[in-house]
Formats: sequence, C-alpha cells, structure tokens
Amino acid sequence: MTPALLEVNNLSIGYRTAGGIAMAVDDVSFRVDRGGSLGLVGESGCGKTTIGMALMGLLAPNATIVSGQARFEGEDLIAVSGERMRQIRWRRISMIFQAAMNALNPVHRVQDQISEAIITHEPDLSGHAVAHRTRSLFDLVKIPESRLQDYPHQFSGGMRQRVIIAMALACNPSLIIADEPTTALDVIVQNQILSAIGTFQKEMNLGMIFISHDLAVVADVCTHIGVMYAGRMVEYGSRQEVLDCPGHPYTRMLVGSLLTLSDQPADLSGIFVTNGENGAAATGGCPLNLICPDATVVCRREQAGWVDLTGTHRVRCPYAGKGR
Amino acid sequence: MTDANLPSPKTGTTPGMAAGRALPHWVDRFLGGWRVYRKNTIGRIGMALLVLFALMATTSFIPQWVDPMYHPMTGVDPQISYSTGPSLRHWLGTDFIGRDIFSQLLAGARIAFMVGISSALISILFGTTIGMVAGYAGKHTDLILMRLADMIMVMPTLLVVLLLSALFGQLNIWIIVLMIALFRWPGVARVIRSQTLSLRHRPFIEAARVAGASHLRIIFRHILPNVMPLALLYMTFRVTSAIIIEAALAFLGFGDPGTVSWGMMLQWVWKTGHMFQAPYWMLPPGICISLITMAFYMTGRAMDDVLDPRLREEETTP
Amino acid sequence: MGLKRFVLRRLVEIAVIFFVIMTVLFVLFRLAPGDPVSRMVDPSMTPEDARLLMESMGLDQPLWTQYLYYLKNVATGNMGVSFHYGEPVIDILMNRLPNTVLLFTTSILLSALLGVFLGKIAAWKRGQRTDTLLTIGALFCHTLFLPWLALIMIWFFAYRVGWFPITGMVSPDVWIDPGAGWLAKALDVLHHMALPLMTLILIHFGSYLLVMRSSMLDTLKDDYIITARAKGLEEKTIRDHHAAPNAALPVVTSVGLSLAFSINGGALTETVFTWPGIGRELVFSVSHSDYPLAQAAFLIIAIVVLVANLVVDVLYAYLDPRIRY
Amino acid sequence: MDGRNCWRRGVLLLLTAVMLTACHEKNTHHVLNIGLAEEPRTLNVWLASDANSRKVLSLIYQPLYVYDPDTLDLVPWLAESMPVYDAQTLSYSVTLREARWSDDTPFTSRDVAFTGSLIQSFKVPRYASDWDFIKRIETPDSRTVRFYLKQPMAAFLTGTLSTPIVQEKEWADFAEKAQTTEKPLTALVNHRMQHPVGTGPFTLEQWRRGAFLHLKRNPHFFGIGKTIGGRTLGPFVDDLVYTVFGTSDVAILALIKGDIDMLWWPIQPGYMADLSRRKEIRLFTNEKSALYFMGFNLRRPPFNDMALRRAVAYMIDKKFIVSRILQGQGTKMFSVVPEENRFWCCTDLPRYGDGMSRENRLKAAYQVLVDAGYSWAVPPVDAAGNLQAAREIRLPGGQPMKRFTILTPPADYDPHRATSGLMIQEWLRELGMPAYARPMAFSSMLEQIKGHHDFDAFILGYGHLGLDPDYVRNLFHSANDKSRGWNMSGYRNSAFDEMADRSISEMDPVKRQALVMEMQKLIARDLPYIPLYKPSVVEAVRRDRFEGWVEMLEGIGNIWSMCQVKPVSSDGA
Repeated sequence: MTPALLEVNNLSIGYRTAGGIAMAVDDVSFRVDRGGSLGLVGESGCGKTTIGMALMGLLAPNATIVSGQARFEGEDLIAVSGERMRQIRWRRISMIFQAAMNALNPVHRVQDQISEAIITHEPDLSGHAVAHRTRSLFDLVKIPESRLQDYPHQFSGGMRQRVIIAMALACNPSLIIADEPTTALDVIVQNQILSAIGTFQKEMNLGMIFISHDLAVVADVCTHIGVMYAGRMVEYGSRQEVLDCPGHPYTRMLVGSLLTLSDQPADLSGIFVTNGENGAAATGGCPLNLICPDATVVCRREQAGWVDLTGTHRVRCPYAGKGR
Repeated sequence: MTDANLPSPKTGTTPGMAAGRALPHWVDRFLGGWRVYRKNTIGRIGMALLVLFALMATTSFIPQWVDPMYHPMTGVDPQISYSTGPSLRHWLGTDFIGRDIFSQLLAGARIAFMVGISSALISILFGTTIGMVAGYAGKHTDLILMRLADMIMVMPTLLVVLLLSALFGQLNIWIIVLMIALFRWPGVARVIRSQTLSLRHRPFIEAARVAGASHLRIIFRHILPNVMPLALLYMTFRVTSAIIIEAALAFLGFGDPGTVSWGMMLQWVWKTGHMFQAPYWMLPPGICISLITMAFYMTGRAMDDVLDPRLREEETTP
Repeated sequence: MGLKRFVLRRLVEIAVIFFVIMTVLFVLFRLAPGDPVSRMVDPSMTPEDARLLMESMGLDQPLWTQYLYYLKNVATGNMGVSFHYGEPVIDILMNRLPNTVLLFTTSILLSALLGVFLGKIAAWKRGQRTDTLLTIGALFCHTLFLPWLALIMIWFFAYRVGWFPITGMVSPDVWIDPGAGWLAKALDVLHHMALPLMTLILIHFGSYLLVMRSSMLDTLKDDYIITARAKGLEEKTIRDHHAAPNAALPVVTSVGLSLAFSINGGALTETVFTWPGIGRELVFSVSHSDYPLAQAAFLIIAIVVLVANLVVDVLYAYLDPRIRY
Repeated sequence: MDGRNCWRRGVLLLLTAVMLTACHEKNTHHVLNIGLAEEPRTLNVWLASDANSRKVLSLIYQPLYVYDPDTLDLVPWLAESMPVYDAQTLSYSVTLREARWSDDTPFTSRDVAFTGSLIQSFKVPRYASDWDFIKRIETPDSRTVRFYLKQPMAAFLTGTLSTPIVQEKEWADFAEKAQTTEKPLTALVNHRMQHPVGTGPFTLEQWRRGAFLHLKRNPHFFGIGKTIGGRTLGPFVDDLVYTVFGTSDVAILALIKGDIDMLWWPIQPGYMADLSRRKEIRLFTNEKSALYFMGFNLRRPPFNDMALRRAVAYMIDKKFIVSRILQGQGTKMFSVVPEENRFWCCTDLPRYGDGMSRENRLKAAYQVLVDAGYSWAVPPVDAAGNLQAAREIRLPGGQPMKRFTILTPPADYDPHRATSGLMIQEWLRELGMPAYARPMAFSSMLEQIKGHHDFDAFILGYGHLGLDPDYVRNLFHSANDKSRGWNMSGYRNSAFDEMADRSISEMDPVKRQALVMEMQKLIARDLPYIPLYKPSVVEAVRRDRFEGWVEMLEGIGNIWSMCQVKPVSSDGA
C-alpha cells in the first residue's frame, strides 16, 4: 500500500470549560490517499468541523488536542511548530469554506485576496506571474477575468463559492478540506459546484476531506465515507461499503433517509433528537443508546469498540454485521 | 393579556412580561444584572468612585454648620486674607480671600450631581419619549423627528449655550441644565428608536394591539419597560457630558456666578492668577471633574456589558 | 456615479439644515431680552448713523422683511460689522478659519489614527495586561477635563521642560526675521501646534480606541479572519490587513458623531492656547457682547461641522466598498 | 514594509526639525517683546477706544502736548512751546516743532487743522466733545496753528491739545469719499488701516492678526536725541513686538521663561508673591486714576433715602476690601475724584466709619437709621447697647424692606468687585437688611443699570478717569439722568447742577477748583455713589533685558518709557 497522504490516528480534541474538558472529538482515526476523498458526515456539532480546523491548526484558543497524531506527508501536523504550520497552510493543505460564511473579506478585491495567498507562500514569484496565476485560476472556475477587480459583495452566492474554490487552489495544495461548501446554495448551483470540485480533485490528483451534514452530497463526490456522531466516528469505509451495507444503526438511519429522499420526505424526527451534543464521553455508554432501536443494557453501560466488517469497513457497534 | 402564553424569545430577558407582574420581574432582572455587574472590575471602580462623590455631596452641608467661615461661597477665614496652602484648619487650603477650598470642593460635588443627574434625566425623558414615538409611529413622524435629531446632534452644545448666554445675559444654573438637556437628547432618541423598531413587530406587541390596547398604553406599558435599561445606560453617559459642559462653561466665565461648582473653582483659580502657584487649589477641582466623569463613564460601560447579552454569553460559555 | 448623487443630496440636506439654523438664530436674536437693534448696531454710534445702519440691514422693516434681508445678507456673506474690530465679520472670520481647520482636522485625524492603532493592539491582546492598561488609560484620558489638562500641559511642557512655546501660533522672532524661509515658518507653526494638538489628541483618542477595540473584537470573530489564517498569512498581516480595515469602519462613523464634541474641545483649546481660530473668536465675541461676530462665528462653525460630516460620510463610502450610494 | 519605515523616518525628521526651531537664535538687534492681554482692536485711530489699540497707536500718532510723568503738567510734544492765550480774541496760538511723518513728509500746521476739521465734521466719538467748542482753526504759517474758541472751555488744554494728530495726506482723500457716503462716520471708523502714518517713535511693520504685531523704530521721529521735559529721548530699541496672551497665567509664564520682556497690563495680586521672589523680574506698583464705587438707584425705595445710603456707607469696611480683597494693592477712596489728582481732589470730606471697629460701625449705622425712623423686628443693637443678630428692618413708614440686589460684574471679569459685593451683602445683613449680591454678565448688567434703570444698587468702576474733573459734572448732572445717560443713580440736585454748569465754562483754574470741591462735598453728603477703592497698577518686566522704565500714573506703559528704555548692557559685563 502506498503511504497515505494524510493519516489521522486516535485524534481527540476537547474544549476547556468551567467544568473541565468537554470532548468534541473522541478517538477518531482515518486516512486520505492522494487522489482520494473522504467524506465526513454527521449532524451539526458532531465534531467534524473541529477535525477540519484541527488539521489546519486553526482551533479556537480554548480548544486543546488531547491526544492523537495526524501524519501528513511525513510530518505530524499536531506536533509541528506554529510557524511551520503557517507555512503548510494553504501551500499544502487548503480549505474551501462555506459560501454562506463571510469567508471573503468584504473590503478587499477578490484578486487581492487570491494573490495574497500566493505571495505569502511563494514570495519569489514576480508580480506578473502572480497576476497570471490568478487569472488562470479564474479561468479554471469559469469566472470572467473582468471580475477580478470586483469586491465580494458584487458576486452571487454561487460565484462567490467559485472564487473561494479558486482561492483554495491557488497554491497547488495536495490536500483540500472542504467544509460544507455547498450548504445554503440552491440545488442547481450546488450541483455545479459539486461537479466542479469533483473535477478539480480528480484532475489535479488532490486529496480531499469533504465535510457535510448531507450524506447525499458526500455520496456524490467521495471515495470514502466516515460517519460521525457526537464526537466519535461510528462507521468508516469506502463509499460502496457504507452506502450498500451500513453497519451502524445511525448510518442506517442516514442511508434510510437518503433513499426515501426521492419519494417522500423521510421522518427524520426520530433520528435527530440528540441528548448530549458533543458530550459523548460524559455519558459513559454509547451516545446513541437512547434512540437506537437495537440498544441493549450493554450499550447503556459501555462504549463499543471497533468491529471490522471488511478490511476497509469498520463500525463502532457490537451488533454490527450480526443482523438485526 | 395573553403575553405569558406566547413562546418567549430566545434571549434571557423576556420582553412583555411587564404587564401585571412588572415589579417582581424588574427586581429579578435587576438582581440578575447586578450579579453580572459585580464581577466587572471597571464597574466596581466606577461604583466605588460614585459612592465617594455621593458621600462628598451629602457631607457638603457639614462644614458651614461647624463654622460659618466654612461656607463655600460667603464664608471667609477672619485670619486669612490670601490663598494659603493646606493646614489643619483648612484641609485643602484657602482661596484668594480666605474661603475654605475643601468645603468648596464638597459643595462642588453636590452641584455636579445636581447638574449631571437632572440634566441627564431631562434629556433621557425627551430622548426616550421622542425615540419611542418615532419608532412606534414610523412614517412622517419618524422622518421629521429623526431629521430634527440629526440636526441637533451636529450642534456643538457648549458653543450653543455660549451663544445663548451672549444673547440672554447671565444664565441661571437651571437654565444651563435645561439647555444642556435640550441639546443632548438626540443620541438617546436614536438608540431608543431603533430598539423600539425591533420591538414593534414582536408578538407581544402585536398581541397587545389586537387586544385593543391604545397606542399610548402600548408605548408606555409594553415598549417603555423594554427600552428602560437602555435609557438608563444612556443616562450615565449623559450625566458625564452634562457635567463636562457645565464645567467648561463655568471655566470660560459663563457659569452661574451664584453657585460653587468645580468649573467655577477652576475659573477663580485661573482668573485670580493662582493657576500655576497654588496647586492645592488648582488640582482638586480638575481631578474631581475628571474622576466623576470617569466614574459615570465606567459605570455606564459596565452596565453596557451587563445589558449586552452577547458579551454575557461570552463569559459563561466556553 | 451614485456617489455624486449622494453628495448632491447631502449638500441639499446641509443647505436645509443650515437654513433652519439661520432661522433659529434669527428668532433667538429677536427673542432675546432688550432691543434687537442694540444687538446689531454698535452702541457708540451716533443715532443717525445707527438709523442708517438699521435701514441698510432692514431693521426698521416688519419682521418678515427683516428676515428676508437677513437671509440675503448671510447668503452674500454680509454678516455685519464687528462691534469690536470695526471690520466686516466675514473678513475677520475668514482670516481665522484656516487656523481652526488646520488644528481641527489634524487633531481629529491623528487622534483617530492613534485610537485605531492602539485599539487594534488592545483587541488583539484581549484580556492581557496590555489590553487592561490601554483600556483604562483610554477611559482616563477621555474623561480628563480639557481646559485643565491644557493648562497643565502648558505648565509642564512649555514652562517646566520648555520643549514647546507657551501659547500662540507663531513666534514673532521667526516671522519678523526677513531671512526666515517658508520652511522655518512652517516649522514654527508646527512647533506651536504641537502642544494644543497633543492636548486634543490625548482627550480624543480614548473614545476612538474604545470604539476600535470593541469593533475589532467583533471583527476577529468574523469568518474571513479564519480564512486569512487558513491561508497561512502572518498574524500581523491578518491583524493589520484583514481585521483592522473592517474594524476601523465604525470608527469613521464615530468620528462623524463626535464632531460636535471635537469642536467644543477645539474652542476650549483655542481659548487656552491663544490659538487664533474661530472657536476662540466665538468665546471672545460672547464675552465682549459682539453680537454680529458671535452670530457669524457660530454660523461658520455650523458649516464646518456640517461639511466635516459630509466628508466623513464620503470617506466612509470610499473605505467600505459595500456602500455605494 | 519599506514604505512604512520611510514614513516613520519622515515623522522622526519632522519632530527633530520642530525641536530644533525651539533653539532658534535671537536676532542681534534689540527687540522689546511686549505681552498684551488682548488683540488690539484696530489700527484706525478713530475707532480705537480700547486700551490695547491705544497701546499701539499711542506710539504712532502723537498729540501736541503730553503729560509730564512726574508733575502731570502739560509738556510740549509736537508743539515747540506752551500755547499762547489771547483773551481778547479768545484764541490760543501753538507753535509746532520741526517734525516729519514716518513717510518722510514734513509735519505742518495744515495737518493739525485737518485733524480738527475731520473730528468736527465727522463728529468722531470720544474726540468731538473736545473740539465742538472750537470756532475755527487758522494756520498763519506751516509752523503755527491758532485755535479760536466759541466760549472759554476748560477742556481745551487737557482735551483738545492731547488729541492725536493725523496726516492730512493720508486721510484727506478717504475723508472726502466718506463724506459722500450715506453714513460718513461709519465709513470713517470702519476704514481699514493697513499702514498708519504717524509722527511717533515707532511705525507699523506688520500685523499678523491673532498672532503678533510688529513695530519698527521710526527713523523720522522728531524726538530722537532731543531732550524734552528733561528727558533724553531715544528710542533705543529697534523693534517692538506685541504678542497676545489669552490669560495672565500664561503671559506670566512667558515672562518668567523670557519669551517676553514686559507685560503691558496690570497683573493680579495673586502673582505678586511669586514674582517678587524672582530675581530676574522687576515689579512696578503705580497708582491709577480710577474710581470703584457702589451706586444706588435714587429713583425708587429703599435707596431713595439718603439716611439709608449713609448707613450703608458706615457699614462698608473699605480697609477690609483693600487689604483682603485687593491684597493691599489699592487705596481707599472717599471722594469721587482720586487723591492723586491733587489739584482737584477734595480731602475735606466725611469719611464714614473710617478707622472704626465693626461694632462701632454697626452702632453708628444703627443710630443713623433710628434717627431716620427705621425700626426692626429685632434691632441689631439691644436696649443695653449690645449687638445681636438683627432681623427684618422696617422702613420709616413701617413696611418691611423688600429684598434688594447688589449687582456686580462676575468674578471672572473682576474678582474684586464680585467679592466686594458678597462682603457688602454680609455687612448689610448685620443691619437686618435683605441684601443679595448678584454677579451678572457685564453687558447685561450695564443694560439693566444704564438702559432700563432697573436695579437697586451696583458696584462698578471707571478704570481710566481723565485728569480733568469734568466727569464729576457728567456723572451727577440731572441732564444726564436719561436712558443710557451718564447719571446712572438718577441723582437730581439743582444746586449741584448749577455749580456744575458754572464749572465747565470757568477758565480760571482756581475758581473752577473751588466749584469742583463744592460739588464733591455735595456728593459726599448725598451719597448717590459711595466711593470704595482704587486699585493700584502692578506691572512686571524682566530686569535682565531692558532698563529705564518711566513710572507714571497708570504705570510704566507710556510713551516716555518706550522712548527711553535701553537694553541692559550686560553683553560686555
């Protein structure tokens, strides 16, 4: 097996609060290969964005990495110095932000915002070369060059997302973390953006972590899927494996809702009632035990370990693969 | 009223609870606010200073009661005919004809509170009423009132009062207070107006309207309690500016010559040529003016923190 | 372009406001106790000269006609003759206006810059000792009593240490020296301006610092700051290039709102430092009952404030690309 | 980053430059730096009624005669000798000195005649009254002027001959033009003078409004090297620079620092202690021809009663006012004519309460009031002759006295008068009188007193009384009891009027003196005004810069000083 582009092992992240450390991400492991893409799915607050931020070294000041490592091209992202991390950012790992966010600075022209990233990481590049690169990036995401001089508020939502993508590609990174890039866009634009992302990822042979709450979207673009719930990864496998034979009850619920999407709205009310936000560790038992139809006394008492269904497909449920 | 049955908005403060049970709710809210306030360092310093000045103001009657020579305006020490430094007999020394500076300073605190608070009260009264009316009525009323506010807001109050004193001669201290108030309401009105605008379409207001409450009743029963804390906050800032304007006016020589305010004291120092020779006379009033404005300002800022739920959250959540 | 229309609209608004102020002044001058004529005519004039002057100003006409005369006179810059100087007030004030504008704009500009700069640092170091010191320092400076501070500044910097001249705007020995070039003269004015400027900045920067600090704290939570970080930009670049420009916008607004406050302070400063400006002239005219001068000085100050407000608005539009009028 | 550094360097450079100008070298020729309290009002001599303009113009425009600093007698100035009186034709002849204007044209008798006719034809305020009794002016030759008077007039010598003379060449064209305008006088006084041409020791070099005014030595000054009045004239300084300081505090700092050499305005007693301790400062204390007084409204109760005014006079402790409020910088006054005016001042006047203790004053005042029929709820003196707190004084008619106010200027305008008002209020309350001192803006106060006659009592002062006692007539003549008239009290006494009318046309000084003395006695008896005090003029100069100041009534700021001060010759020592 070729060495993974990114390999995350037993990553745990907590937030310092008045009452101790609240775990937001608990013992998460996954890998992303060059040219491969991992979709992290889960409801909001399940810790998926925290993982993305941790990989970029952009955790909030009160967040702390409790344990784990993230090997990226031979370096442990968790352990590198702040300055080294700054150099890695964008140059090698870049990020596509949510369009609904104010990811672009309103007072600077988009051209400047893109070229700024290039200049920071490739200071030797001539001004001409930078301008040329910026123009070609705009070409790539199919925005007329004439709009380089515009300000973010002059773009529509979809266009802004394209700008963000162009920005993410500016320094030819090897890994892209896309955090809900299509949320809050209407369906048609969403599809365009998704296909654009998919294309670049494949053409440029990039590794990608795609974070979304929408399994359908993830299913569209990713080669691997990790399902997260309450700070833990509950199922991890290739797209096929996860979608076709979901092992975890939660995944099954997600997949179930996905399938009914075309016919009629699924009754999601049962699924999305959660008890403890990120506080998985606090309850002691399986965080899903209250809503899981198959929960037993054991589930209430202790955490489940990994159950390997296949070599690449793992589920964190003692009853996985054993039928209902 | 059906307010209580409506789902309450997300924030901790529940608008519309005023009707019927206004008092306990108020007390509750106040105590809650106080608990947050107490943790604020700046607020604590401000409050302590204010208590100190209040103490000065209340004790200002004592010296002249001890001995008429301590009367801040008319009492002179029979043995002293020029400005002297601090001594046991005169804790801060005497002014150029032998009046006691310390008792003048105490009297000044009284005037400062009087000027500051009464002028702030009046401007808040104007500002809140006009702001609520403008916000609630909307349309032309709003437009006209806000244009008026804009216009008054750009006027430099001190210079306006100066001009008026040129025209009308000597101004009485209460006229000065009124003038300051008349030119300081627009800021309050704008804030209250925007607050009212955001309240206007809240369910409990709509409900009251549907229930047939008159406009006046809606404004004073339902909107007023909700803008009250904000108005109070602005009052502390208005107190500051009123004190400063009165002091500046007195310093320039257009104050009420019958009152012993700190500005007046500074003016006496200045005009009798003791500015750079009698630090014991020149420093205290200036320090007092600066400190009392700072105290009100700090109190205001701390109150601002208390009233701003965003900042409050920041303190309690990770 | 939209900006042009915006400026035009604001100019019309300014004209209307100015008109209202003029009218209010007119009414006030006639409401004031005593003889309105005595406010317009020098008391030392002979009766027939006073009568002629009254006629020329229309003071013998009915109120309505007087009002029209008044408007016409103000519009043509004929605001009467100063009792004290015996010269048209407009000449006197136009002579003083540049001095006021110089001190006023420099002080506002510099205090806003200083406020923005320090506010930025305070917000960046939120909760640390630097922040606490800056915030409390700003609060303290902001609430100092200006004329008092000014006198202490004079005492300390001009007298004790002797770095700056005591008061005034120029030192005669430089200006009567035929050998002194324009540079020496300009430096001389700067040298005189330093102390009043320092005083004004000390009083005013605090409020800008506080505004900048809280606005910067808000901005730092914005998403584009995360973007900037993700881009691997240096912290200083993020602070100065991404957070500060956005955070500074509310400061511009607050400059506009505090203009009136600044001009109050300007008048006090001019008076204490004997800076030959309009504010000092207003204070002077009030204490000398020079009504035409007081009225005109006030009107000109009103224009200065209104125009400065417009400038601030246009500046805001220029700085914030989202706003296009 | 480079741009920023560059910017920083620029600021640094600028700051250094600013610092460097602080150490600017002084000029080699002698500049006398004078501090003024206020900007001079104008350079138009006909408008210049304020002290600050006169401080400049008195060095440019010169009169025919000036006062000797020691004797206060007239000394020929532009004139060569004393005027020759011809009683038959009622005329005075004046021979002029050989002099030149600052534009190097000769000064002739035509200039004098022109000045007179200009004042007469325009009715220039302040001067017209000194010239309207002159029938005609003849100029037999260029050095002789002959004035023909309509009637004998005492003011001729003191007033007419002290009028500053202007140049015909400079004013003739403008005067002619002004005559054709609708309001000639306004046109004349509002004429903006750029470069006044005079005969004085200095000429205007430049005036930067709001900053400074620069006078240069006039090379054509007639007095250079001459000895007039026993004094050898200079001027010995090359330049005079007047700088305006808003307040005396900073002006005195500037003096101590050495920025200015002389402060041309009286300083407050508060500074004296500090200044007298400094070696480099020299203080001059001089008398002033002034009158500070308490005035009453004789047109209405309660002060229409002479007895009450006299009681008030007993209660006022002038010694307290002078020693406490003026800090000793002044003298008590008992006549409306200052004592320094030896010839005219009457010393044989009642000095109410002078030298008495508080107790005796109270008893004396009480006695005056009891005799006049006043009564009290609780009298200030009990049956046994002991003092007690008086309450509620009643007028002779039995009705209680209504509260009355004593108007004073505000403390910033004049702290002495404001404080005196407060003290007098306290003293009168000892008599049970409902007195209230009320400081009031100066102009409003004048309006109320002069314009509306709506007041009870007030404290005012005349800072610069002329040497001629004609003001005694002006202040109390019943003809002046009108709105905005001089007679603010409303004093009406036909005996006084008659004497006053006679005094003005009496040309024999001794006879006139007797009349004026008699008038003063009437005033001291009836007390429409109670003279209070006269402040001294304290001035400060730097000892190490110039010497030779000439002390005079009103202080050292006079033409004699400016013609005589010399730089201290410390350069060699």
